Amino acid sequence: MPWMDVMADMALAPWLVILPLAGALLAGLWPAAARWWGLLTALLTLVMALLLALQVHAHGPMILDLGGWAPPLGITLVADGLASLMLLMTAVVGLAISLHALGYLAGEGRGHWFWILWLWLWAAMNALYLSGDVFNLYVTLELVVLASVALVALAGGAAPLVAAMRYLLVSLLGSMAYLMGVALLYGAYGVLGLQALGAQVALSAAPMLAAVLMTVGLLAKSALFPLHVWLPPAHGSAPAPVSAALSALVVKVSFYLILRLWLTVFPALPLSGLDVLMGVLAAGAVLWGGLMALRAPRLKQVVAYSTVAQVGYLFLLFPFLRAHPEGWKAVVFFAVAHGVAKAAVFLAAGTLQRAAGHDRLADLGAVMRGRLKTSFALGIAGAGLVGLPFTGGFIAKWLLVQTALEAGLWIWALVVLGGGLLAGAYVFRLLGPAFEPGPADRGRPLPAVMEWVPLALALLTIGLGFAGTPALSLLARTLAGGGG
Amino acid sequence: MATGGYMLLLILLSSLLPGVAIFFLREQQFALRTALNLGGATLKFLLIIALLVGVYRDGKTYSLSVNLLPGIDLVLAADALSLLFATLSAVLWLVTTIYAIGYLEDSPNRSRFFGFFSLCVSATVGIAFSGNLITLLIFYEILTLATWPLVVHRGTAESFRAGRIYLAYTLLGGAVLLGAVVWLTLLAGSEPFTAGGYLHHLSADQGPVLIMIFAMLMAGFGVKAALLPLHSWLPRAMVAPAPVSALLHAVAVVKAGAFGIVRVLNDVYGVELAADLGVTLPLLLLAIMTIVYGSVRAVFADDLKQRLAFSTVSQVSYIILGVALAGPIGAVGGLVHLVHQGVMKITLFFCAGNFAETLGIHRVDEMRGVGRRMPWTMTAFTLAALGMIGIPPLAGFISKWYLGLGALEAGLAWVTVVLVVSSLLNALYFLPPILRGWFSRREGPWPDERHGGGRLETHWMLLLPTMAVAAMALGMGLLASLTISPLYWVTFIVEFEYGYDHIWRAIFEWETP
Amino acid sequence: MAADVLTPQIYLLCGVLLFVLGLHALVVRRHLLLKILAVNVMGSGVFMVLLGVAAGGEGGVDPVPHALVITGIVVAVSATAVALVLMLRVKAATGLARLPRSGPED
Amino acid sequence: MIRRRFTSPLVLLMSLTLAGLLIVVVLDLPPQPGLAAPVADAMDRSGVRHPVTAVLLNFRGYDTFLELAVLMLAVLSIWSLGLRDPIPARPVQGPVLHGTLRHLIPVAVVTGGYLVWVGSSDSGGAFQGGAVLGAAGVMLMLSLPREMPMPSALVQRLGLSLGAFAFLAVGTAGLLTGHGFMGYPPAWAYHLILGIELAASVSIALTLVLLFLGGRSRRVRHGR
Amino acid sequence: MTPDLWLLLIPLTPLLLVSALALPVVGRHLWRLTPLAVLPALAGALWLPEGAWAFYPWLLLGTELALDPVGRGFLLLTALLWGAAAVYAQGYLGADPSRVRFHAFFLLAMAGNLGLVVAADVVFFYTSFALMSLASMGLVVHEQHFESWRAGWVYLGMALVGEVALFTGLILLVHDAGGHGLVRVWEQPPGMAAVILLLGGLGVKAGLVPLHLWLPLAHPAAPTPASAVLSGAMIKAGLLGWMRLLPPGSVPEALGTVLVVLGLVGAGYGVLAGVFQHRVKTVLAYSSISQMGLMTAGLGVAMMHPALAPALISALVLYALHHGIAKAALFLGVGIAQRVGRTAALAWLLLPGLALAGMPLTSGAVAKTLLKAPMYDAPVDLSLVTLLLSTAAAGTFLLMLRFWVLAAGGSREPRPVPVSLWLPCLALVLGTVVLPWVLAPEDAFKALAVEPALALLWPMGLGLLIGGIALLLARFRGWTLPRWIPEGDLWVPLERGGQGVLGWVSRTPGFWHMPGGGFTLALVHGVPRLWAAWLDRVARGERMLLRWETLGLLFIGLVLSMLVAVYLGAVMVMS
Repeated sequence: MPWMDVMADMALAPWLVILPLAGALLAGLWPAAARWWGLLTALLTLVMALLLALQVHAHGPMILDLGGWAPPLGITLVADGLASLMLLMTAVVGLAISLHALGYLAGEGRGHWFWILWLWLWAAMNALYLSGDVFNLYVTLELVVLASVALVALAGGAAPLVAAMRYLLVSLLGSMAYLMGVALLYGAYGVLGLQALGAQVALSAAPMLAAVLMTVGLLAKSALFPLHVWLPPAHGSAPAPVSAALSALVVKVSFYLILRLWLTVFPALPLSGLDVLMGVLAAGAVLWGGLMALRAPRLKQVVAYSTVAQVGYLFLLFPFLRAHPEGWKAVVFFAVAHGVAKAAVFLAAGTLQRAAGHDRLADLGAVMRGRLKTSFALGIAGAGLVGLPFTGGFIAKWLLVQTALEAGLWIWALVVLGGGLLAGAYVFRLLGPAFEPGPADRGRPLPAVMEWVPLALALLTIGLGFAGTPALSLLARTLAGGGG
Repeated sequence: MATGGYMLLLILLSSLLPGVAIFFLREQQFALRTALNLGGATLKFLLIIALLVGVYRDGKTYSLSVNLLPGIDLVLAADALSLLFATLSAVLWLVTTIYAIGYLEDSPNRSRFFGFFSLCVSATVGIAFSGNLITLLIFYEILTLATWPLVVHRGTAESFRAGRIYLAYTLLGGAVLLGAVVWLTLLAGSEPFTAGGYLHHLSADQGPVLIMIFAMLMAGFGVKAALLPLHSWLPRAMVAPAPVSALLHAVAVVKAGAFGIVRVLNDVYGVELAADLGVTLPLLLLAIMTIVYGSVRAVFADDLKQRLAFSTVSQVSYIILGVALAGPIGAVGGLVHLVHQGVMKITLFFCAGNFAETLGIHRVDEMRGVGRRMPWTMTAFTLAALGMIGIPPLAGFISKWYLGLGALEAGLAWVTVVLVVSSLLNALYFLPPILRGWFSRREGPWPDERHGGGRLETHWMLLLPTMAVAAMALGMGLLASLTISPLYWVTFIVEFEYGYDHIWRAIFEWETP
Repeated sequence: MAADVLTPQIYLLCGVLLFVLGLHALVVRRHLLLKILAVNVMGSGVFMVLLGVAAGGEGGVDPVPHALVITGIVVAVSATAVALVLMLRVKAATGLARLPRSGPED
Repeated sequence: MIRRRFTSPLVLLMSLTLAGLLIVVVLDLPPQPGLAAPVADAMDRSGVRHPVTAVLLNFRGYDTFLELAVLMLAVLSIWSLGLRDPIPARPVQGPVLHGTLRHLIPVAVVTGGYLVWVGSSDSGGAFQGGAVLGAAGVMLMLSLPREMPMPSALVQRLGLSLGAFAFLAVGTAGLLTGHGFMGYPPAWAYHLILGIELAASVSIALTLVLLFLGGRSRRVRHGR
Repeated sequence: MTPDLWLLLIPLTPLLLVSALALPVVGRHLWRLTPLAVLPALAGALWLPEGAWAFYPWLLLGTELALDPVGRGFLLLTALLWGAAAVYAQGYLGADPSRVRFHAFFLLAMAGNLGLVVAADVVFFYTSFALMSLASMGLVVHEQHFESWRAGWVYLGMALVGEVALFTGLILLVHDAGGHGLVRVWEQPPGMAAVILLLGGLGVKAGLVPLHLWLPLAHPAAPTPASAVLSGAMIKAGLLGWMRLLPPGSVPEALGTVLVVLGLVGAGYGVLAGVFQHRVKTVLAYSSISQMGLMTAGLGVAMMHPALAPALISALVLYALHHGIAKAALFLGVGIAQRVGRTAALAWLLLPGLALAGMPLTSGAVAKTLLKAPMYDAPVDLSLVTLLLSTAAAGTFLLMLRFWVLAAGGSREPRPVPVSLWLPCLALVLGTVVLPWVLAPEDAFKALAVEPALALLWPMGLGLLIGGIALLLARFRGWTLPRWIPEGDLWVPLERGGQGVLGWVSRTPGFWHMPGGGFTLALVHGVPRLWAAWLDRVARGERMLLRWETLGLLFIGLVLSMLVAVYLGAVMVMS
């Protein structure tokens, strides 16, 4: 296509930071119009993310030296397949969250704070995905943390505040560990660029310690079992659009960073040994999260624990990275599929919660029967979480199992499949109230958008079921490890 | 892509779209819902006929493929076996829809019910038209999803328990299946179903792996087919409304499992390879154990639907028995039972539903004298039950006949003993209700009589489908040699798709003196 | 000169000690203020390490770590401010400036 | 609780182990050139003369930009927690304070301005300057009577986002004019940097004051 | 009418009539037409051309119907008996509220019986056979007494076992032959397994000892017209089946021996058990067992000596015809005998009884003579067989004596005998005399010769002697017949034993009686509780993880263990 050629040398990546940030600033300046800034930003960002993905797909990774300063001096923005896929996912889910929030926060006196913080969070995540510099990544990480913590605390009340506090402290702990890793890396190699580091990192003590500190720090942020305890209260007690953003997107951020580090910076480090440890933790997460989700009494808690479980899948990354050169792609696809599905589930949960005035599973039946569209969205997106066919979750599960088996790691295939069963158990537990006998009740009146958005996202989950090939070919345009 | 591929899509959508539309109807929109239901069912039926005409008269091929992952496609295709299963589903869906409309009159949540009902059928037809193992897996899982709401439809604690158990089994099965399919895809790629299998070229040292995968596939499909250690969800799922039980047992779920096993055995592994690997005999033994076990449990089940459920456990394994015999005649017997069992079992469930809905009869011992009150239904019940036992000229006899012949052909004469024992057990649990119904005197009122006083013994929408399927059960046996009979069709499949060229003659063109 | 060689080493050593001290305090101290301080101590530790690194390079004092430290300090300040305010809010809401032992939901 | 008796020493033990490992590693860091040489080479194109400022505002300007964003976000985060009376609840009154402040604040303003200006060539810069200005602001806050009106919310927000806005605007302008995101034309670099620094220092100072207040005061409302 | 349609109509007519019974308004009255349903069969037996054959490719697996001489004989018998019984039933059932049901099953069984006679392929044969067997269940239990249910269950159980044995045997035959037409099947000698299965499967129907247990139970329990067809026509289906499926010449001769032995044992045992009975119809049932034993033995001889087969077979057909008519006449007569005086009763029952015993001039004489005739011509000495056959005739006479005594005795309630009762009975009684002269005049004439007549008469004399002694004993010494052999002989101890076992089983904890099975039930109820408790424990673990000490410990621990892991990995890479 000719316009693709025109696009070839356009620097699209910065706009993905500029747009949401400008939106955030403008929303901060005019809080009354915050939602409209937010929507405009969301739309523009989505368009830009789409264009970027197309560009990367057509022309390969884009590397942009900021301020014209080439590494090692300057900071680079790296828009490759991995980054652009995550950006796209963020943009799509972000638009949905924005639209849903339009309804969810309607009439809330402090609703504009959501918009401001949410746009900040979005900008921060985009900046993180694009960043190609370990220290810059630290700054973006902190941005993400501050925005998320504020969003969690937004609900007010003791529970969200405590959750936010715990979240903040764990995140800061993780950030500090990460920063120590950065210091060690700089101390050892004197550069900060991911590619540059990757080119130099060799098997020695400093990068090993740095890698471990950074990884564990990020693990705490991405709530991998057993460091997950902060997540369920935080995600479970936040307002629904926030929960969706946190569970679907923010968790993926630190996962992305871990992946990026091990893909680009640390390919020289041995994964044997580490893969077993991480695999065990992943399996533990899948099991533990699943069990806790089976027990949690509230809808959103169940979904939050589901995130704990699904994060486990993400960290099958390590066994896969070691055993299979393409293994990480399966995990990334899983992250995307999970992002969309989880956002849909949380948004649907939010709609139901708003309609019923609570989210106790036991008493949710009437509203679930009354709000069919939403229950449907919950069902379809739930199927996506379980990995039932025609959803992105299925393709993701397929890829995970395929990768595991291809690499001869049948035990991780078992983890994936077993985790699917647990997911099935809790997802159907969520849907159960809809089938109890009794009257249907639409609950409080809600804007239509709150019903349609989860449904649209749920349908998108189905769409992802057919997006396997393009997604994988986009991921094939990812910058490979520097030294490896 | 063949030009007619969209036809298959259309057939899928003909139940899917009305189903989705129905979800969002209000309870009171009876006429619209009924119109959508019947319209969809009729349309599907007509489309399938058009497809049949296209395939058999005009010799067209239909297939549609959508890329899922590199090298992996979602393939819809119509071969003779898929057409058989699809036709069965379409016909029985039409009938069951009418029945369900009558059955659920005035009950709550009908829109939801019919929505999932249609989804369920779409999934079944999807299974039928699946052109490769992955597609089959996909629709198979969809079926799980679509059926669960039907199982828990009543919303009682008991039905939720049943739903949980159903899910536990089917999801587990699905997971195992997924593992197996992925593994197989890694070994052999995502090939379309090929008569005679597509795994020949794999090297011999992969035998153990292939055996392992086969076991996993069987476990995965065996859950829905209610093979022995995996059957217990089925009797519990009986808490669902009668049309659901009917469809669940006759067409959708259990058949999906059996169909999958048939596909794997015939179109993935190929009978020869399977026999070489030595996996057919264990499968056969498993089928046999299931047959006997199901029958024994049915004998001791007092609840009518429970009894029918255990009977299904037993009967579905006939299909597996047939294909596991690894010979053409056995395959004929097994495949034809796929249809026959469906028609007979749906009749039985309709009858059970009629009894329950009209007179409140749920247990076998409550059936005393029901023959005088509801002679038509009782006739249908008798026909279907006798067919299940294998009494000629009913459909079940044809199946058993070829299963027996198939066993002999395969050199496994002892299998006939199993058929014998099972038939006797079938008689043991089916004859008491029949005899009680016809020959016992009723003392006292019926447990819960509802449709009294009409000219017909019950609502016409309950009676008509019942009689229709009963007539099919009779006709499929009595007129087994007609060109439109399932037997003829199955023979065609075995002859031309599996390439056993002597089967046709052996069955239909034997010399006459 | 021995002193020149040793100076960065001392920075590094102290940095590490501060970092671990902060870590330990973050874990064992209950009061939120102490925890927040502990995070700051950890941060200071890292900054010291960075400064030590800057001084220990071959080509003279490296300005980049200094810039990083400045940025880091600002970031730490921001985070600390948010944490402190949050702490006050927690105290106002729960009456305790510490995290409850169990989740509020159970 | 038994567990607690075990965990504390265990945490200590493990922390010590970690410390040991870290010490071994940091002391064993190999000598590496660092970025001193590249920075020195690029100084003449940076528009400023002090390497740290060059790194902060030119080479790694993006970092600094995001850092301003962090600051601003922190304020926004705190504000988002809702209205609360600032700390301290009661300004400290007294002649000494007033007297001191009357002298100190102008000095602080001048010092801050100087630090910003000198940042281009010597130690100093927007952060240092902003910090001094901020300190002055904090002092002012401590001494101001409760009734005194604060600047309006819009003014606060504008001042708060001034730095980030300026940086973003310059960065985007670079992108649009073909110098790349966060890129300055070398000829304009000095002026642009100075402008950004000034804006940033105002924002930083305001931010620090607001952070100190720890939440939007109810008094803000009165000011409107 | 073409043979195609005609042959098909033979089994189809009753089925059509059954369907018509379901018609809304007229259906309730159509049962009166039942007797007409045999007309195509009767006409077919009389006028269908020899070797009529028809092929219906659309029916079942491709159906052949044909009429050969054997079939003609059986068709005649079947049509006559069913027709007579149908007429009789009109009067017998009177105002029975369940008469429509009775007629429905009657017609179904009739269709089956007629169908299996004209069947020329094994599938249709089996279909008809099964139809007949199962539908007669409806006749046996019609009265709905405890007795009829008991008899019905025994009958049904045994019939089903017979069915499946037959099924299996047929499958074996078809497998060997590669087709299911009878002609095709005959081409291959049946295998041993098939022989045994067919012997047993059809033996149940034919009352072959020891598979006869249902007969003495079912006959007295069933309504009289049903007993008549059961005993007269239906049990012959077993015999016909053997002739069709195990044709002499293609089966091992040993089978012949077995059949001869079993047949003779049956003949003797039937008598032995019969004379100790105290109910009229039971005696007749044992008589049927005995008579079927004779026919079985005759078939056995044909199998042993295929050369004799044609003659024996045609003799057997005649014998079957004779026995069927006589036995049906007796059964129908019993129904009349209960309504009339002692003398009149004996008058009704005398002639068929004598015919059964082989009185010269009756069909019995002709049949027996014809049956024995080929044996005298046999290449080997069959005198033992003939002797035993004759002795059995003595037994038959004895049995008839017992029958007459019972029929004449007992309480009776004189009632008018409607024409629908006496007419068919009379026709059959006359048939016992007339039939041989119509069907095989020259044979009938031959049987009048002195030698055969003597051979027929001495056993009757013997029987008379024994019976006379018994009667005298009874009259003058007050001796009553001991109940040595209960009704249903072997079944009674079997039943006792079975009840014992069932009782024992039912006292064990009711594992099987739980709706989903005990084990599963325990799982379903117990597991959730355990599960919930266990989840609570897990949740406690979660609370522990929530503590910062734990979290920190895990964090640092994770750092350290990861370091170890990476280090180990590095070591592995190095080495």
